[in-house]
Amino acid sequence: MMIRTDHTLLQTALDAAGVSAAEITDHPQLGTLVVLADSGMTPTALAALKAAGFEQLIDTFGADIDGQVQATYRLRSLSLNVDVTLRTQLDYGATLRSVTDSYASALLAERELCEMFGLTLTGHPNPKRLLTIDGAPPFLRKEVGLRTKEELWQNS
Amino acid sequence: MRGLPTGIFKSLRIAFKNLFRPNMVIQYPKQRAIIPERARWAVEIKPAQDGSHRCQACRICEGACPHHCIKLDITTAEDRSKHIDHWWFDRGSCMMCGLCVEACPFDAIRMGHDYELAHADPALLVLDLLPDTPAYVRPKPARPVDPNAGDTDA
Amino acid sequence: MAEQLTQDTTPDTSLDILRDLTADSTVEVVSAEELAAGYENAGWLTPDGTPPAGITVPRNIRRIADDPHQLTTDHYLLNMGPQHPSTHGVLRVVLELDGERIMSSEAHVGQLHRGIEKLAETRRYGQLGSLFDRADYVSGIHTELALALATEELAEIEVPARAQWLRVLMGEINRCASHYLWMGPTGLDSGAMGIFLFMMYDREKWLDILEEVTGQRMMFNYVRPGGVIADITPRAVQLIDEYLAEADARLDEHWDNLYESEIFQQRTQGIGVVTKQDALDFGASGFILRASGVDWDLRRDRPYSAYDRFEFDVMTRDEGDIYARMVCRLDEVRQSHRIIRQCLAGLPEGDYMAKLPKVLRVPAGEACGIVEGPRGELAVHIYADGSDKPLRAHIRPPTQYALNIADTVLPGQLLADAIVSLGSFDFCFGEVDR
Amino acid sequence: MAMWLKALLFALVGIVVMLVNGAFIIYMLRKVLGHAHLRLGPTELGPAGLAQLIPDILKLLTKEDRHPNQTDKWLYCLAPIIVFVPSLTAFAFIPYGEKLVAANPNLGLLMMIAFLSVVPIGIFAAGWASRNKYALIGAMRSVGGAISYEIPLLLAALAPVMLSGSANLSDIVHAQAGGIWYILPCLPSAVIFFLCAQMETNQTPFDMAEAEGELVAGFSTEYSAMRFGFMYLSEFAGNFTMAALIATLFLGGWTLPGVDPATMGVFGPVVLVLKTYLVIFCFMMVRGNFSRYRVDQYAALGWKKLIPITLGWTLLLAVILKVLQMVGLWGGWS
Repeated sequence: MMIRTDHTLLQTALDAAGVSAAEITDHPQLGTLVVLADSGMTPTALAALKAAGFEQLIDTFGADIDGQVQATYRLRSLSLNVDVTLRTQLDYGATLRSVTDSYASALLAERELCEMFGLTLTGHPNPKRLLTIDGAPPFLRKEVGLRTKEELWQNS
Repeated sequence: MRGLPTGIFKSLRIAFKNLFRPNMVIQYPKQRAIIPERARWAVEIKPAQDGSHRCQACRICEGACPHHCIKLDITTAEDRSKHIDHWWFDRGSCMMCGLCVEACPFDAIRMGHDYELAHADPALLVLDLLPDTPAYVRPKPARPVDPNAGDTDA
Repeated sequence: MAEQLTQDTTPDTSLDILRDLTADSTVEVVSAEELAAGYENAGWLTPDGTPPAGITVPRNIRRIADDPHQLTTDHYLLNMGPQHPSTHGVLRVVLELDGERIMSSEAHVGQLHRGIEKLAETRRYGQLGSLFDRADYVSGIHTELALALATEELAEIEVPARAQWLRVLMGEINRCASHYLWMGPTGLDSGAMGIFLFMMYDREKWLDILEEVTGQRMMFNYVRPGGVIADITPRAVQLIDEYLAEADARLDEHWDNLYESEIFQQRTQGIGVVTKQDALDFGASGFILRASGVDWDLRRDRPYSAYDRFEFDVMTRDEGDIYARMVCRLDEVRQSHRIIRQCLAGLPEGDYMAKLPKVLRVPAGEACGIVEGPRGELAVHIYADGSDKPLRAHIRPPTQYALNIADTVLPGQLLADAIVSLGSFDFCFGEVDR
Repeated sequence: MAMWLKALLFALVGIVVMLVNGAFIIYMLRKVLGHAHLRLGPTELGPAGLAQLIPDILKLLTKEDRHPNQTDKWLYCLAPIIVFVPSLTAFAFIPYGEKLVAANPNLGLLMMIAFLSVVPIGIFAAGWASRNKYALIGAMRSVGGAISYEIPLLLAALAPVMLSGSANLSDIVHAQAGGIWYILPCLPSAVIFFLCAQMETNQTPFDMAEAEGELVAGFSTEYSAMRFGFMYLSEFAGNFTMAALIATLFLGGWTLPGVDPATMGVFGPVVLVLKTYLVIFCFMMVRGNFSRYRVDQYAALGWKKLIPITLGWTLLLAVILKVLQMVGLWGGWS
């Protein structure tokens, strides 16, 4: 059960940083959820949230939902003991702007995200593949299939 | 290294003490560790009272296995009774999660306690657990015995 | 001790000789240009697939500059791992060395990538546990628990009290086993052979108990959505009682054996320091955060399962070095013993599993289960679409975030320290690569 | 001609005894470490696993003699010999009894340490020729260690020389047979000599050149089969020689207190070997339990602590001896 965050705090921080089109809602399971319409604004929004007291970027990951890549950032303020989840949508093959300037914890996670969903990465100090070799498909996209049971038994 | 290095002498004292303590190893091929009742190793057929098997070829275990390491070759006769040709079990890809045993409604299989499963030849890892089933399985089996009341997984 | 160490870390004669000899010899010395050439075919995620302009490789957050007072020599690359005996799994670190001093380091992971998150999309909720055990293979109970918490939150399952307590009990036992698998090998990294075996004895005791209750020693598949799969047995209670009677005395002996040894203290105090700010920035969690002086424990601050019913202390240290992490985790084992004792004393009666349908269908939505694993915050994030399989399941690997810090901490140390420093973050490559 | 034959026979017997001895020390190491770690060590072959040596040696002999590309071929083949021969030769200077000493020069102590000092050169050659960065780092550490630790080693050995008035090992033993063992009057020297001997033979708190956790196998990373076997044996032969030297210098050698050296006869060698194995046992207990020094701490310990301490102690001992001689409590050298 996520702990909800004060919306006005977030709204003020995001407005001050000039991040428009950010929708702040309460998700029943995830707690407070900020959805950014423009994925290019992610670094700005995260920098603003860091200034607002969210010290840690806990988690960075993506998901392939309805033909789009959904990048999710989970932030935490240890002093206030609250979480906030920030989310943005990207098209396949789009460019993800790195947030490592404000949160160094995204260093490896962003590389994995881009590699696994076939995105390109800008603004990262070391934008290389992390887990797989060159030429491997972006595995976590829905179109990449796995071996079926029959294929498995055929091989063995 | 201010003063005397007393810490390393404590460490040495323990080492000398250990020379006179009983050892803590199990000499594997001669002594065996105690295998608990619940230990899960390779899948095996659980024999019924009379030594026969209880498999009704329902294929639930096949569906329950995450790694697809169980495969049943079943022939259905004209009277809709089933005959198990092979009960393939791929020991090499089995991860001993026990889901097939939990799923089995007839209490026909169990997780064995034989843990020396290594083979030099990978072909030997695929076993036929029911190689010579004598007769057709009746089309309508008796009421299933649920082995596990808390069983929830498919 | 502290000023002693800073004084001692000045390069000594043998290092200077090494520098002289590598300057003009047949030994392979790689220049910056050659380095760049060798790295060209790495998979860049940049728009045109080439290295970004202005990047000299290996490019890292922290790089040590050459000391102008020393003889200027070429640096050379040392490829440590994945077959190196002390990188704890399949970590490969490319070190740029000047003599024995590390100028920069770059960690390469992925050798254990098995696509667990992709495989999870083809598994039913009941089958996920046995897969997620393989992610962090040292603390399977915790990953299963995080998964179960997320699933239960989505499916709105009420978990019986006894199951909650059993989860805590098994989780703490697994935490002890996991801590021992780290403290012993850290001693071994620094060269002490005995402590590794003694700590393995303790780990074996805990693993025996886990095997008795769950059926396996490491891949438990024990915690399921709705409860746990089996009740605790009388023999397990007896085994726990027998071991707990000697457990604290054994911890004292480990303390005398390793922690009090002056050589070990010299090797670990003031080495591999993670400052409080670094720990927060790099997303460290768990014992790294606590050893750097941040008082944060998810068991206390975000109580899950039945942790709000237990009394335990959150152990913190301020130094942030390897020794602080070692002490912090030894103290955590003591606290785990406390929790296990409370668990056995107050285990409530009742069911250990909620009544659930045979095939669990989870309503559409997403949820996140967060637990305090032995290595830090372990979270499982699930996207459900109403079917019996998740649309996407993500594991938050604590040590992948700790690996961010490693590249920052290693530069400036000597090669020997690098081994202990790397080991002190307790990487588990099963979960870093997944 | 007969003399040549005798010398040859002597050398042959010495080499065989030394090889078997080295193999036995390996067995002993595994047993002692095993029991110190609450496990058993080898148990299967022969009584208490004693015959485990035979398959071990057979394994080393029958493994492929791998020769990595791009190594310096001559040096690569030569290095194990350079490592092995001096550690065997140094064995010749140990007195085992009244007459049982292969070579008895006046400066026996110096000769012995000089031969042992050749070993790091062989180790360095091995690391250099291997063309492996780990091996090279190990080799460099070994040389750095030799520089740091041979000075305190020799300085510590000066104390018995001062007390006995001779650098001849037999004389030192005889001087102790008449009085007390030198470990009592010069305990600091004995301790420092023990530490330096551990370094000299690459034992764990100081096993810089090998440092398994850091450098894989250090200088011997690229060696296989019997070439590796030679390096390995040489380590334990050196171990034995060093321990025998400690027994000779500080523990009375082949004599026993209160027993006339002339009546020792055949028991001399037995007594020495027992004392030597006691020292080796201490080496092993230290080896099994301690963390390894870091390379700079290790050099700092040698230069900043051991050398000043031994210098000061040697000076102090000299002054004390002179004063005692003047007062008449010490008779001086006979």
